Amino acid sequence: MLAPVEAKGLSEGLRLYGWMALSRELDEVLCAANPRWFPSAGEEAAMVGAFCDLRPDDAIAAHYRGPLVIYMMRGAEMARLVAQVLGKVGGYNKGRSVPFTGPVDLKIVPWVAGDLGTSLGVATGAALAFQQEGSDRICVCTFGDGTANRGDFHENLNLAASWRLPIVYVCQHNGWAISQPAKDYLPAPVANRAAGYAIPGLEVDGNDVDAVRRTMMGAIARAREGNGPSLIEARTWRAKGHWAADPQDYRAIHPDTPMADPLVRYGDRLIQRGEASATDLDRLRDAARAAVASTLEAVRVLPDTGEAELGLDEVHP
Amino acid sequence: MLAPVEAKGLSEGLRLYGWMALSRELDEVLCAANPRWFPSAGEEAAMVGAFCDLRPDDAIAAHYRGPLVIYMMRGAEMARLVAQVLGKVGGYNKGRSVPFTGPVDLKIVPWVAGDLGTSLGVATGAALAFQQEGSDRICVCTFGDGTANRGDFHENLNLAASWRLPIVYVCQHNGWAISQPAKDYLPAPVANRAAGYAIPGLEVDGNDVDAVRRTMMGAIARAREGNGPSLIEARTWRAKGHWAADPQDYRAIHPDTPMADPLVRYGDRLIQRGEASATDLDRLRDAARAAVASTLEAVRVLPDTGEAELGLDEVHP
Amino acid sequence: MEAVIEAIAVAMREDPRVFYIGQDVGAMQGSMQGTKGLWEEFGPMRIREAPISESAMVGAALGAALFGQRPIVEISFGEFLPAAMNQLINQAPNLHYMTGGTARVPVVVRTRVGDGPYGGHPQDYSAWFAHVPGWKVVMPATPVDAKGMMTAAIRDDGPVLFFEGMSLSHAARAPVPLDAFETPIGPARIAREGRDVTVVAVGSSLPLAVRAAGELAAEGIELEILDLRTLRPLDRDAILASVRRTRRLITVHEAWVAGGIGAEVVASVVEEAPEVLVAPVIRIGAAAVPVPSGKVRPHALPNARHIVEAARRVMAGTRA
Amino acid sequence: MEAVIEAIAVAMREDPRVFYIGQDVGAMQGSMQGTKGLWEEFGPMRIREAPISESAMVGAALGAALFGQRPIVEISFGEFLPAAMNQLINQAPNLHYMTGGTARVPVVVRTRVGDGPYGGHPQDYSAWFAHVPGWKVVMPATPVDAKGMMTAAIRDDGPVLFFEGMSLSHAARAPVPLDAFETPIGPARIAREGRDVTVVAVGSSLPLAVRAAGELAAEGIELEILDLRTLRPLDRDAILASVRRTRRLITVHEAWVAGGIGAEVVASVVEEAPEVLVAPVIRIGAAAVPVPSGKVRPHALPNARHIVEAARRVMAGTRA
Ligand SMILES: Cc1ncc(C[n+]2csc(CCOP(=O)(O)OP(=O)(O)O)c2C)c(N)n1
Ligand SMILES: Cc1ncc(C[n+]2csc(CCOP(=O)(O)OP(=O)(O)O)c2C)c(N)n1
Ligand SMILES: [Mg+2]
Ligand SMILES: [Mg+2]
Repeated sequence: MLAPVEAKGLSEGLRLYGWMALSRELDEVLCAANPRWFPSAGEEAAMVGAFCDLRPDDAIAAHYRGPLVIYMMRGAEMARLVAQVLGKVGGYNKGRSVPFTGPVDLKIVPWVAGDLGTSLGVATGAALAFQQEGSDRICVCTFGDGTANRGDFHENLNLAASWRLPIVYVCQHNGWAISQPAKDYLPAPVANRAAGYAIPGLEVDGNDVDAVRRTMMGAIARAREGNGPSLIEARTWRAKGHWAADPQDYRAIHPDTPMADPLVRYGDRLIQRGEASATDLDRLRDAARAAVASTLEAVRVLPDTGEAELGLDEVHP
Repeated sequence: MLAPVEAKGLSEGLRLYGWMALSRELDEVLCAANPRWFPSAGEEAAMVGAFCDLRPDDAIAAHYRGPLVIYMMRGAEMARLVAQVLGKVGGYNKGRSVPFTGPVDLKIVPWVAGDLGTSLGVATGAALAFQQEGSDRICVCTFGDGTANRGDFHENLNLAASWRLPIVYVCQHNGWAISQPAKDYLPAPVANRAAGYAIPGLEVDGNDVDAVRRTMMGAIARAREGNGPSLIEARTWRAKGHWAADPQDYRAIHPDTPMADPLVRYGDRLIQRGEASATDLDRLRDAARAAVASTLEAVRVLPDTGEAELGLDEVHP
Repeated sequence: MEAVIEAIAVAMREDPRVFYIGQDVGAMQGSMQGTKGLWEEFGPMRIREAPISESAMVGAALGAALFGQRPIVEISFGEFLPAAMNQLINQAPNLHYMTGGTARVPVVVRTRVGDGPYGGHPQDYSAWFAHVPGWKVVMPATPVDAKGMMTAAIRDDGPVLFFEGMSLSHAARAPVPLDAFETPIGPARIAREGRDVTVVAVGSSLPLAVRAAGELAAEGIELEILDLRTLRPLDRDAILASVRRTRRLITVHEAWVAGGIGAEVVASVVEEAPEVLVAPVIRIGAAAVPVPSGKVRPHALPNARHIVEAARRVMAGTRA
Repeated sequence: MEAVIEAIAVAMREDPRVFYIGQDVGAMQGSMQGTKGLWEEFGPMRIREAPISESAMVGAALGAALFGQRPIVEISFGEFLPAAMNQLINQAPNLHYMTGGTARVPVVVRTRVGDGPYGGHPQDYSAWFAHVPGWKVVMPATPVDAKGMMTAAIRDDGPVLFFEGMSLSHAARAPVPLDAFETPIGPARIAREGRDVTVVAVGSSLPLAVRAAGELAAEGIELEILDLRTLRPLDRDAILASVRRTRRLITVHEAWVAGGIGAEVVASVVEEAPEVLVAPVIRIGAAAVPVPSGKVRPHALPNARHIVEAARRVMAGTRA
C-alpha cells in the first residue's frame, strides 16, 4: 500500500518527499472524515525530519499532532491507524485510547491519555532503559510549544541531562496552543531552556526538512555516543485549526505570520537539485492520494469498535 | 525581646549583623532541642539578604531552611515560632503543620505540607494578587537548589514571566539536597534557567550579605516597577547536616568545599568599614544568645500541643 | 453550560476581586464554549489565559486567594487534575487548617468530567477529592443547580471543586432564573419521589435515573431519586431518610465503582442503620477499565438500562 | 524495613533488569535507612539517585519498564505521590489496557505512609489508587508479608503500588525467611480468629487491632482480625466469609474515613449480604482534618482504644 514511498529505487530525497506527501494526503482525508482530528498540514518537515534518521530499534515518542506518518515510517499499517481515527475495529488500540497512538512493538511510546507532557517522562524512561542495558539505542521525543510549559518538560530534561541519557527532545513549535498564540506563553525561545541543563539547544527552520535532519544528526550522534540529551526547537506553523472543524475565530484576534509550505519547498529543492522532476513529485503525490483513498474506503466499511473491545480482562490486575 | 536587633540607634549594618547572629544562635539552640530541626548555619547571608529590603506589605515565601529569622524580621514572635519547633502550645500553626511555617497576617506564605516546590506556586499567586489589585507590592520567594528541579519551578517561572508578575525567585543554593551533592542533580547553574523565560538570571555570592542585597535591589525594583520577575541564585553552603542529628556519613563519600562563614565575613567587614568594633559585634551576639536562651526557657515549660488543638471545626467545610 | 457562565459573570460584575484563570478562555471563548462572552466583557486581565501549566495555574489561584482575591481557576478537563495534584491536595485543603484557622482561601476550581459531546478526557476522579478534608466538592446535575452552586462556590471562603458533567451540556434547556441565587453546598435534593428503591445519582447520571424511573413506573416499580449534588460534605441525613422509606439502595455515577462515592453513600447508611436494608445494594459506575476515549466508551459507562436492571434485581432480592 | 530491602536485594541479584530509582538512596542508604546496603552492593547505576523530580522519576520508571527493564521507583513519602500524579494515574494504570493489551509495565512504586518514628509527611492517599483500574495496591502489615509482597510486586508484570506503614518500622523483629518467597497480591489473611466482630485492619492498624483484641478478650469479646494486605484487588470473599461468621464489622486504617478503603470494604459486604449485619458497622480512620505534622498528630490517628470502644459499641448495638 505504501508502494509510492517504499518503492525500490527511489532516491532518499524522493522517499522523504513521499512520506511528507503521504502525511498531507492522509491528514486531509482524516480531517474530512473526523471533525475532531487534529490537522498537521504544514508541519510535515518538522515531523518527518525529527524521526527519519533513526534505527528501527530506537524508541520514538511522537507529538500528538501528525504522528501517523512517523508510525508508518516504522512499519505501522495505515489501515490500522486510520481505523483508530475513525473508531473502527482493527485499530492497534482497540478503540480505547486517544486515536493518535501507535503500536508499541515498533518501539513507539504510546499515547494512553490525552494529558500533554507525560509522554516526555515515558520517553525519558525509554532512554534510561537503553542506558541500563548498555546499548547504543536512543530515543527521540517530539512535543508541542504549548506542552513545553508543563512541569514534566523541566523535570525530564534535567533528569536526562543529569544522567546523560540518550535522548533528543524536539519541540514541534507551531506557534499555537489551541487558540493561544505562542508569544503569550513563551517569553523566550524554547531552545534557550537548554542552557539551564548544560545541553545543546538549537533552533532550526522546521519547515525545511533538510535543516531539521542536519540538526537532528548531530543530536542523534551525541546521544548515541553517550554524551547525553539535546533540545531542538523546530519552528513551524500550524496551517489549519487545532481540530479539523475548528472555526478559528481567534485567528482574527491573534493574527500570525504564515510560513511557506514545507512540501512545496522541499519539492522545489529536489527539482533544483536535479533529483526529481515535477512529474516525479506529482506521481508520488498521486500515489499517496490513491493509497490513502483506498485505505479509507476499506476502513470505512468496517464495523465501529464496540462492546467486544471493552476488554475487562485486559486490565491489570 | 529582640532588643539587640531592634534597638534604636543601631546602624543598618549592625542591625543586619544582629539578625544573622540571632538566626545563628537560635539555630544552634533549636538543633540541640529538636534533633529533627533543619539547621541553617552558614546560610544566613542568603536568607537575610533576600528579604531585608522589602516593605511590610510585600509578600514573602521563605525556604524551609532558616525561615524563622525572616519571620521575626517581619514581626513574628520568637516564642511562638520556637513553640512550633518544640511542639509546644502557642505556635502560630497550633502544632498542625510543619514547624517552619509563619503567621499569614504578616504576609507570609505558610508552609502547610512538607512537599517542596508547591510554595513557588502560592508565592506566584501572591504576586498575581498584587498585579490584580494594581498595587506596587511584590513577592520574594526563596527555595533550595534541590527544589529547583520540581516541575513547579518551571511552570511558575514561565507563568510569572509570561504575565510579568512582580516576584523575585531566589535559589538558596547550599550545594545539597539532603545527602545528594548538587553536581549530581544540577548540570548547570540555576541562574542559567532564566534565559529560558527571558528574565534576568543572576548568580551571587550567597555568603556576602551586601552582594545579595545589591543583587536583590535591582530585582526588587524591576518587580516593583512592573517589569516582571527575576531569578537569583545565591551560592551558599550547608555547614551542618540536613537535620540536626544527621550523621552525615555521605559527606565522606561526596566531599565538598566549605565556604567562609557569612557572619564572620560580615562582622569583619563592618569592623574594616569602621561601622563597628569587635566589642559591638560581641555584644550583639551575646544579646542574641540571651534572648534565645530566655525564650527557650519560657517555651520549654509550656505544655505540648495536644488534642485541644485538633480543631475539627477549623477545617473547611 | 450557560448557567455556569451566567453565575460567573454576575459574580464578576458584583465583586472586582473575582477573576478567572484558564486555557483558551479568551478569544476562543473556552473549551466547549465554557466561558462564552466573559473575555469580551471583562478583558484579558480578569479572564486570564494561562500556559499549559496546570500546577502553576492552581498554585497561582491559591496564592491570589490567600492575598485577597477570589479566583476561579479552570482545569479544562478533570483528566488534567492530576497535573495539579500537589497544589490541589497538599496546599488547597490544608491552608486554612494548618495555619491554625487563620488563612482564607476562596478558590473555585472548575472542571469537566465524563462522557459528552466532546468525547475526550472522560476520566472522573471526583471521588479522590471527596476523601480529602478541606475540600467542598460539588457536581450539579441541572442548569439551575449549576448556576446556584457556582454562585455558592464563588461566595464560599474556602476551596470548592466544581465538576461539570460533560453530557449535561447536551441537556434540555431549562429556564434558569436570571438573578444571582445560591444553591447551598451540602444538601442533596429529591429529584423524584418513590416508595420502592432509592437511587442516589451523581451529576450526569441523574438524567439516566430519571429515564429509568419512567420505564420502571410502567412495571409498578417506583424509584426515589436523590440528586446528590455535593460529594463532600455528604448529605448523610437525606440519604438515610430516603433509604429508611424505600429500604433499598442503588448508587450511580460515572466514576469507577470501587472506592467511588457510591461506596461512601452505602457506608453512610450501614453505619447508622444496616437493618433498614431489605435487599443487597447495587452500585453502578464505570466499568473497571481506564475509561476509553474511543467508541468503546459508552460500553464502559452507566446507562439507564443498568439502572432499570439493577432496580428489578433489588426488588427481586427483597426478603422482607 | 529490612525485610523489604532483602526482597529487593534478592531480586536484583537474580535479575539484572531490576533496578532502583529514588532520592537519598545511595550514600545515605535511604530515607529511614530504607535502602541500607543496596548502593554498596549494586552501585550507582542500579541504585539511581534522582533529582527532586517525582514526576520524572515515575515517568522514567514507566518508560524503562515499557522498554524491557523492571524498575522499582521510590517516592520517599506518600505525601509526594501527588507530585507524580499524572504519571501515576494517566499513564501507569492505562498503558497495558489502552495499547490493546500489548504493553507490559512491570513497575513497583514504593512509598511510606502514616505515623511513625519520623513524624513528617503522614498523609495517606492510598485509597485513591484503590479506586483506579490498572493498579495493584498493597500495604503489608508484617515483616514477612513485606518481604513476600515486595517479591510478588517485583515479579508482577504490571504496576504495583507498595505502601509501607511507617509505624511498622518500629515493629518487633519477627523472623523472616531468608530465601525469596512470594506472598500473593490479593488474598487477605486472618490474623486472629474470633467469633464476635470482624475487624478489617490495614497496614499499620493491624498491631492496634491485635492490641485491642487482647484487651477485649478479657471482657469476653472475641475479635476476628482480617489483615487486608491488598487494597486492590480487594479480597471480597475473605471479608464476606469473616463477616458471615461474626455478623459485625469494624474497619480501621490510617487514611481518612470518608471515601477510605473502609467504605469499599463495607460496600462489598452489603452488595452481597446486608442481612448478615446485626449491628451498625463502624469505620475508624484519621480524623477529618489534614493529618497534622506536629504533636497533635496522634490525636488525629486511630489507636487501640478506638477499636476497643468501637467493638463494645457494635456488641451493644446487636439486635439479633
Ligand atoms: C495537561 C494538559 N493540559 C491541557 C490540555 C488540552 N490541550 C490539548 S491540545 C492543547 C494545545 C497543545 O499545544 P502544543 O503543545 O503547542 O501542541 P499543538 O496543538 O500546537 O500541536 C491543549 C492545551 C491537555 N491535553 N493536557
Ligand atoms: C516534593 C518533595 N520531594 C522530596 C522531599 C524530601 N526532601 C525534604 S528536604 C529535601 C532536600 C531539599 O533540597 P534543597 O531544595 O536544596 O533544600 P536544602 O535542604 O538544601 O535547604 C528533600 C528531597 C520533599 N520534602 N518534597
Ligand atoms: Mg503548538
Ligand atoms: Mg540545597
